[in-house]
Amino acid sequence: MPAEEGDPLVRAVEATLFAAEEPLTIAALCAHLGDADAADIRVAIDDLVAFYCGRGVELVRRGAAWHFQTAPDLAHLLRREREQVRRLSRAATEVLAIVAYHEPVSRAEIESIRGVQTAKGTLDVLMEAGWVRAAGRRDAPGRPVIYATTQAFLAHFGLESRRDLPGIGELRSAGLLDPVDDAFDALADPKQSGEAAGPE
Amino acid sequence: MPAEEGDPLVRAVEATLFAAEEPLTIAALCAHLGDADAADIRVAIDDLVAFYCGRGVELVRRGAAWHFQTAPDLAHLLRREREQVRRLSRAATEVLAIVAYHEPVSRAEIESIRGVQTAKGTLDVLMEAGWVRAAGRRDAPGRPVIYATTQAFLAHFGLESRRDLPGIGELRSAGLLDPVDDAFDALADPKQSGEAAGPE
Amino acid sequence: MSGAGLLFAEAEPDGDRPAGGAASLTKADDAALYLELDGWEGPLDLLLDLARRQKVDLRAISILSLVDQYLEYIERADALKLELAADYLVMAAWLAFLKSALLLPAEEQEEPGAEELALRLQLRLARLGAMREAAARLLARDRTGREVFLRGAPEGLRTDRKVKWQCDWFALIRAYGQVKARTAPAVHMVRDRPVMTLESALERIAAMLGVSRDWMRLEDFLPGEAEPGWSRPRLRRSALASSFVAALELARTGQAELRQDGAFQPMLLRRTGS
Repeated sequence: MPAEEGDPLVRAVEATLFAAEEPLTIAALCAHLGDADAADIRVAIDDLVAFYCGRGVELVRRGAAWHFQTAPDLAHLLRREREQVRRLSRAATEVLAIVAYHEPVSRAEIESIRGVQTAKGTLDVLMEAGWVRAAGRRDAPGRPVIYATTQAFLAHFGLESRRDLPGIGELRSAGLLDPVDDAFDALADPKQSGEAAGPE
Repeated sequence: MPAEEGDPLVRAVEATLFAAEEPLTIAALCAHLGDADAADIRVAIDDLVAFYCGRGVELVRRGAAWHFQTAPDLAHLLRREREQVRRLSRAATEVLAIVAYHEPVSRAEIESIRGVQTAKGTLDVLMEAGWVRAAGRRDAPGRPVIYATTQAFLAHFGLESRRDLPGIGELRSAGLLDPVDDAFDALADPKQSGEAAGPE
Repeated sequence: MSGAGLLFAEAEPDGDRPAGGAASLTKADDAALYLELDGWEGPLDLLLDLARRQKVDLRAISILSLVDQYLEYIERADALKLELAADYLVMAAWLAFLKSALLLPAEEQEEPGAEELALRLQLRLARLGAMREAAARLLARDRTGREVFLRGAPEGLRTDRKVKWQCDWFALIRAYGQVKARTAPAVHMVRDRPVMTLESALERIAAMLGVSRDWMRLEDFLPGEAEPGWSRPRLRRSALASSFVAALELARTGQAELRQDGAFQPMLLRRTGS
């Protein structure tokens, strides 16, 4: 039997997150629950996370927002008739990864990594999916538009934050997220050339 | 802490019902969960019902099918009302006054008193405000709907009863029956302006 | 072309690459060979694929053998007399240059040195390789709608805006007063218009003409502005018009004479006399 059965705020947060059609931030919960205090809501969420841990449904954080979802290990039961996810072209997945690991990043930077021009449609597909957004312009000649990932990207790929991107720590320390010029200079100047575990 | 944390079938039923787009029968759950036994699923459901009892979300039965829903006492959380204060338009105020002084009164009568056509929306606004109600039909050709004021109307305007509304004589002495043109002249020509200080 | 043979021999079906990648290179089918160019996202992609076949860390890769493989590949495709994408040919030319430079003794190399160019190429390949791998790992995560699911039928949160209407007691009764005033019987609405009638003008001028035989301006017959009630311009205009008509009438009936010395000059009036 649940111990905190009675806590009205926990129940309210639980019900609201259950009923919501999208992940909710603490601020959104505050606003929705009227006079609730952000710190109290935070406590209620921690309560719920612990409570649902190990169940068939869990409460997870995606960026600044929270939502309920089915436990990943039950995928085999649920996947069956549902393939709700559109297949991405190889170009699109590559561009998505580059945006995620390098954000914010301009189209020219994406192209210099991939070594090919990126069709306009590729970024459009990612923006339409809601995973990539234009995030202003770079303060550089030509003021190019720069791109970044979204909250929906984190939610879709089950990431709490960009720090959870697979391998991002190793890639960064290996210098593989730095531009070629920087990496070259680092190699030319042996003081900076830390050993770097390459991919694979 | 949930006792049945580990039970795989309970977790599976929980996740399946959570992700389902409609209530599921035991038979549907059986089919979905492959080789599960109906009796076991029944037990799992009983488990879940007990488990969610008193929480913000409940597992409830709809006919032969089961689904999660927000606890009924928290339904108000799903529909938040935000109040917006707006002044009644002049036309609506006039119609309200006519209903108050002449009730019960039909729309045609309101129009003939006002000397202007009254938009349907005007009466709707007054009914939405809770100040006017339809009070049956007049026993006359066409059986027009007649309108009257409500208890809420009296309460809002601080009236014990409609008899508290000032009479024609009082309105006249307060200058409120002066033709609008005169009032205008009075404003334009300060010498003539018998100040038309209303009550209050 | 022994190099090509070696390359193809080395190629193995590569499970995690989509079909259309290098896997089908194993077919010794020349026609298919060129078509495979579509399977690469440009020359860098092809180079990366070839580099991976060396089965060593990208940083330890032999650029020289990589260049050979690339040129071999392009040459072979070219031998089929098929049009090659310009990008691939440009890369081929650059790699050929790089190769010849790499073969020169270091002191004869131009700036930037071939080693530097090779290193840069290697860095680029490492970056592309890293991103390709990251993309694969990203796609392999528990994705919403594939491995994890959101609530199937959420009730949804709604915010209804409810209007709270405001009206006060005074506004209410004033509105009623206005309705009553606006629709009051017509006698209240049609007010005496401020005019001087023709009759009163005739009477007034006739009376004043009796006083003297001097010419008088028509305006002098009008009530003075100071007289109570005669200050309103509308009324004065009416008095002037009526007095003019009255003057014409008096002239017609021979009781008065009218004179005007020119257009817009004062209208003068006096009693006919004997």
